[in-house]
Amino acid sequence: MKARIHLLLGSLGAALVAFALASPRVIAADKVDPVADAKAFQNFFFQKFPNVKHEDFVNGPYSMNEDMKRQWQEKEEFPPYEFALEAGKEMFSTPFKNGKTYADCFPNGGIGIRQNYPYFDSGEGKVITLELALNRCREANGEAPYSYIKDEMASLTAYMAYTSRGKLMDIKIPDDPRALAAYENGKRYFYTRRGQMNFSCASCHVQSPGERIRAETLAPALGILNAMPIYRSEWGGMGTTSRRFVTCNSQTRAVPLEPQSDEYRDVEYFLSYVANGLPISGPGARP
Amino acid sequence: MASSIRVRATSTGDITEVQALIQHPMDTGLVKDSKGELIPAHFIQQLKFECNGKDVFVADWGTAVSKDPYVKFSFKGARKGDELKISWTDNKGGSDTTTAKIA
Amino acid sequence: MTTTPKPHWRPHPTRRLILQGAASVALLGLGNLPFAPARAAANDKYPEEAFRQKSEADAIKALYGKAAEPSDKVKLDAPEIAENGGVVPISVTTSLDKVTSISFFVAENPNALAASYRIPEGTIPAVANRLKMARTTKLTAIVEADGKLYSATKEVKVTVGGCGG
Amino acid sequence: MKRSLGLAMLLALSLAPSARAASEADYKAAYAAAEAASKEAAGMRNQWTVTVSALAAAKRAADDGDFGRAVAAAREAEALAKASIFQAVSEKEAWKAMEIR
Repeated sequence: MKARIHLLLGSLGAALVAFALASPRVIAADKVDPVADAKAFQNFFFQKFPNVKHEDFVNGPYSMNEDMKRQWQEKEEFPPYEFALEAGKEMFSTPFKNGKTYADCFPNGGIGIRQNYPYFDSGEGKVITLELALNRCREANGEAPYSYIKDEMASLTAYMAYTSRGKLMDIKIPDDPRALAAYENGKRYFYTRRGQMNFSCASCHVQSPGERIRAETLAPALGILNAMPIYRSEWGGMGTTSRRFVTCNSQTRAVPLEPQSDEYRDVEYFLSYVANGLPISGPGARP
Repeated sequence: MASSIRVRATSTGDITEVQALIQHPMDTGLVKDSKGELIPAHFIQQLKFECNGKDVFVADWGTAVSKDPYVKFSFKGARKGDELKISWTDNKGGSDTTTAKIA
Repeated sequence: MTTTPKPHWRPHPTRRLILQGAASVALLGLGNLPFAPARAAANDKYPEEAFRQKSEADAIKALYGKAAEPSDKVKLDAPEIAENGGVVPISVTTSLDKVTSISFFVAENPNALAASYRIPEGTIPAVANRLKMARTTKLTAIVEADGKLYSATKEVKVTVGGCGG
Repeated sequence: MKRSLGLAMLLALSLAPSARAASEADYKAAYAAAEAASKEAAGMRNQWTVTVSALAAAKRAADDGDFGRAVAAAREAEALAKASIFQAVSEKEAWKAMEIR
C-alpha cells in the first residue's frame, strides 16, 4: 500500500506538471488512429510476454501462470458454467409471450455472432453491446429487461458466446466521427485513474499482468473480454461484463456507474477492438 | 426443470469413466449473507451411482465439497448402452435422481 | 440392522428386488440417526459422527477406527497454490488392490473430514473432485485396502481472495 | 493507505474549530460543505466510495448527538470529495502519459 501512496502523490505531482505544460502540441499530435493503437497495444503484450502464444492471451490469468493453467484445464473438463450454458440455450429457444424469440432480433438467429459485438449504431450514434441488445430485444417484445449483472443475462450471453467459440474478435469502427469519439472515450476511461486507490484499468492490466494483487493473479488487458461472461469461483456464480466492470470499480474504491452507461459501453468497445484477431473463448471459468 | 445432475459416462474397452457435475449450493452453515445472518447448512450428504442393479460408487460428502460439486471415477464391468442411475440426498431431505446411457 | 452383502451368484430376480427394496428403505430410515455407530465405513450409512469431528485424528478414528501409515503407493495430486480456496481440484490414484474406501481430510478446515468414497469391487481405486479449503493446509488422502489404511499428504497454499475495496 | 487517510485527516484538522465543543450548527455547516463537494465529485462521475461512507458516518454521529465526531466525519468527507475532484481534473490529461503508443 505504501507504494500506492507514493504513486498517488507522485502522479498527482506529475499531473500538475503535465497540466501546466498542456500546450497545443500535445493536443495536435493526438489524432485518433485505432488501427495504429491496436497494433501498438498487441505488440506491447507480445513483446512483454514473448513465450505466451498470441491466442492464449484470451485465457486471462491462466496465460500467465502454469500451475493455475493446469487447475483451469482440469476444471474445463466439466466446467462450472455448464448450467448457465444450458439455461441460456433453453431461454434462447423459449418464445416470448408474443411468440417471437431472441433469434428474431439478431442476425443469423443470434448464432455465432458474439465476435461482432459491441458495434457502433450509426442511427443512434452510440455503441451497442450484446447485453444491451438482448435487453432491447426483450423490451421490443413486451418482456421486462433482465438485470445486467444477474444470472439470466449471464446465461443468455454465455450461450451466445459459446456459439462463437474460436471465431476471431471482429469489431468495426465505421468512418463516423461519433464512432471515433466513442472509441477514444473508451480508451480514456481505460487509462484514467479513479477511486481512492488511484488505479486505472491499465495500472493492473497493463503495468502488472501476471503479478499478484493480494491473491489474484492479474490478467493481461489484451483479450480480457474475449472469455466473457465468466463463472468466477470468487463469486460462486456467473458474471457478465457489466458485473466485472462494477466490481472492479468498487475494488479501487470508486463508486461504480450504472451498468451499460456510456463509459462502460465505450471501454468495452475499445477493449474489444484492440483484441481484434484473437479468438472468442467465452463462457470462461476464472478464479 | 432439467435435472440438477449432469453426467458424462464414456466406456473404452471394459472401463467406463464417469464424470458428474451437480447443481447444488453446498452451503457450509458458516457463511453470513449480506444482512449478516448465517446461511443454514445445506449440502449433499450422499451421492450414489448404480449400474446393472449394483452400486458402483458411493460418495459421503461433508460441507467441504465445493459448490456445484464435481466428481470423476471409473469402473469395470459395464458396456456401451448400459444405464447408469445417479441419485443424491442432502441434509435437508432434498434429493434428485437421473439416469444416463453409457456412450 | 445390516444389509446382507450382495451375493456373487445371480439371486432369483424377485428376491434381489426385495433385497434392494430393503436396502434402500434401510438407507432412508437411517439417514440422520444421531447414534450412528462408529464402525468401518464399509456399510451403507452416512458417517455422521466422523463428519462432525474437528481434528483429522479424531475424524480418522471415527471413520475407520484405526491408524493409517504413509505409503508411496497412494498418489495424491493437488495444486501447489489454490487459485481459489472455494474450488480446489484434487485427485488420488493408487496401485494398491482390494481397495474398499478412499477419503480426503483437510486439516485446517472446521471439520477435517471432507469426503469419503466407498469403492465397491470392480471400481477403479481413483477419485477426482473439487474441495473447499479454509486456509493454507495439509491435505491427506487415505486409502483403505484389504482392511489396512495407507495415506499420502500434500500441503496446499490458500490465499485470501479479492484485491481491495 | 494510512498515509492518504492521514493526509485527509491532516487537512480536516487544520480546519478544526477552536477547543469549544462542536454544536449542531457547526455540524450543519460542515455537512453542507461536504455534501456540496460530494455532489460536484458525483457530477464529474468520479465519486469515491469512502466519501459516501464518511458522509453517512457524519449523519449517524449527528443522529446520536455526538456533534464532535459528526463534524470530524463531515470534514473528512469534504476532504475526500475534494481529493476525488482533483483526481478527475488532473486525470483529464494525465491519462495520456500511460497510453501504450
